[in-house]
Amino acid sequence: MKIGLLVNEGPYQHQAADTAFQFAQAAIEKGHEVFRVFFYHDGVNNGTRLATPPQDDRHIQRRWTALAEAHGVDLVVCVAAAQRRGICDPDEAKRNGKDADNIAPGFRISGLGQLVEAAIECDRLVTFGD
Amino acid sequence: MKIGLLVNEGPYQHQAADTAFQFAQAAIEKGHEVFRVFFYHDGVNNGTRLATPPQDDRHIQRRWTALAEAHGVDLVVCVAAAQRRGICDPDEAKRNGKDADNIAPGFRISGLGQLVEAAIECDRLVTFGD
Amino acid sequence: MSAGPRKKLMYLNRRAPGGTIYAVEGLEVVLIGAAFDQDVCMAFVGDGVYQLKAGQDTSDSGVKNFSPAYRALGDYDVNRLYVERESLEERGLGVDDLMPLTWEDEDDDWAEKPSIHVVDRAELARLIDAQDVVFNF
Amino acid sequence: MSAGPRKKLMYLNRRAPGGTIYAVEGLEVVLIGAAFDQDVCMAFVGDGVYQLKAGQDTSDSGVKNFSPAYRALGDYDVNRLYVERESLEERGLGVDDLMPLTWEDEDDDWAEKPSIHVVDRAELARLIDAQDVVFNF
Amino acid sequence: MTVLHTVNKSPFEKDSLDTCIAHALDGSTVLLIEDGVYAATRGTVVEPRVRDAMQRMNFYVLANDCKARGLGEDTLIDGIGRVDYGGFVDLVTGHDSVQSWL
Amino acid sequence: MTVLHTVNKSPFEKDSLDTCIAHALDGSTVLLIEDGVYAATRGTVVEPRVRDAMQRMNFYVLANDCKARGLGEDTLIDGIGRVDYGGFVDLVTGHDSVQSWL
Repeated sequence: MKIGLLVNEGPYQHQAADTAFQFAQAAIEKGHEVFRVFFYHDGVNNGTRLATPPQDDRHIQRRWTALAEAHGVDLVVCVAAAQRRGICDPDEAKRNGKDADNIAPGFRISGLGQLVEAAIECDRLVTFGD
Repeated sequence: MKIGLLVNEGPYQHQAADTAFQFAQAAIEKGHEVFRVFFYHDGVNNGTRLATPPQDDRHIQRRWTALAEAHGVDLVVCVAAAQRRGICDPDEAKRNGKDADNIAPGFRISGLGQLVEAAIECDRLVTFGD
Repeated sequence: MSAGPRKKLMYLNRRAPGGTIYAVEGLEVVLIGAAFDQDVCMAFVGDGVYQLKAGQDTSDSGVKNFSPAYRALGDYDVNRLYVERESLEERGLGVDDLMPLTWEDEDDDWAEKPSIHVVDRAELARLIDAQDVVFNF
Repeated sequence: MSAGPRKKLMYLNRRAPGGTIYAVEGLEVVLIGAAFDQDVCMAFVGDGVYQLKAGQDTSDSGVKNFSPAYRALGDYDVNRLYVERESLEERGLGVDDLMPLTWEDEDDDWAEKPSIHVVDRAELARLIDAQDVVFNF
Repeated sequence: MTVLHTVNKSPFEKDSLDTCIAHALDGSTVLLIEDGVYAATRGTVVEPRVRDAMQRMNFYVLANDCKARGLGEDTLIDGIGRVDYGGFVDLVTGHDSVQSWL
Repeated sequence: MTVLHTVNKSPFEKDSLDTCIAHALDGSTVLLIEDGVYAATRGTVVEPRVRDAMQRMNFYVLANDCKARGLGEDTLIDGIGRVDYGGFVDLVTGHDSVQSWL
């Protein structure tokens, strides 16, 4: 089946990002297609490459990036939510006059239409949040 | 009186950062000293300079920065919480091998001891969170 | 914007406005989603009914007031807003306490019709069950 | 590390572990705060009592298990952990379901003593009232 | 000691208000802020619990948060005081400590 | 349609489980995850409500989240199924839609 995921909370603060990752991995292992993971609300904070969690803990962003690299999972960060919260790629940084960007490899910034599209295109949409 | 503030949630997602700011401003207007605002948990996300909220909405980070500049309020971001969530200054970026930093003007990164110190030194500690 | 049959999409709102951003950012999804020409409705349950409370005024809060945006829903062809009766009653509210949201029915000489439909919990449960996708905000 | 009289500080824990980070990061404050030589206690109320549940094992969750860190509290001279009796009872728990946390009393020939004290709600209310500062996690 | 207790959660969604009331001593003060202000309105299923607690404690709401949510002064339970952010500050300095029920 | 309902909040702290139960039709499935798993344990004040709902719906818990919280299999209410993340996926694909009560 084609499955879409919606992640609404940032990493570490809530378990949502962990549960979503474990679910995505299990779905792929079962042969399903994870069509897209859409990061909304504080979920956009999953997509910063500037995090340095303790070495004996999981690195949430890198797990997502590895999932994207290994299985081609489309990791989409909502542009409007990202602008509010300070997640940007080089293009967004330039457009908004910022001197740095922080998007992690494997993530891309796009519009809310990508979420609605996922809901329509996928057989199931599963939401993880607070 | 000497008042310390603890902010435990990021900007926009929860009202905590807004309430804390309004409280800090009112306390200063009443002649009290806001000794320190300590940002913990997702509260550290108040301190990124990369946010670009909609132009007709408030800019939460810039309000904090202006408060620090106008009244010398000490805005401290917890280093451990910041590392988990991807908030860093040039020193932290270098130490952790990051190619960019995102701390906003007026904020500084320091340890949890700064929170305990504020609790001990201040006449009141007020917590804003979820 | 999409081939294939229309899907039944519900935007289910359970949170109060103000304390968190879920209501605001949820509404942004509804407005963007309107372009996809699906079978769309909204539901307001629990504290979600407070989103429709009339008279919201954030001028003393330093926060943007987004509640007028609900009035735009009719223009986006989002005109089925189901509000749970029990949730209103538990909060001492009636439909008169809510914003008077309407839409214009082009099939009925552009007559202005109410968008808000008060339904009881059992009916709302059946509506949720009948959706292809439910968004939770 | 601080001049002046010692303050009474309470770390009040109301959240379950696992679902959010508040318990973990709250514990980090307690361990750092121990260096300040204040009059410190912890309280566990509501879902906070689940933080002390014995047998927590995150090996199937891909998440760091921080519950052993509670065992270090005694070494940091944090040895008054008040657990609300009513909160335990509502959750079907007794003190035997909790980790057996202890500390060594240097004034009593290093006798090992229990750190967990089950108190009822009324007593906990008085304890909260008596603090100079309460941290909420 | 007299303690200022703050509650920022809707009483319909979370246990914060009930936990506050269960742990606040007689004579303390409860300030409702953010989504906590919904507890101050008349005609709700929560009103009896609030009125009961008002026998023992002083209740205030942050008026700015009421206005933002469309809760007019006429919808509030009689006897609940209204403060702005300056009044919030005065309540904080006027009590010995602040306990935030999140 | 048959709907999979998920609940990720403690039943003692938030209204998510009660709202779920009130809105799930007979024959649906409820999966407890994250802090929602506490609702599956025996001897709590919530147990009667869960047992009542189990007359009408199928209940599962995410075993990984139980283990992380120290909730052994022997502490769970009889009749609640246990799944791992793979079983969570199977429940999602085995129902027509998923409704997350956050």
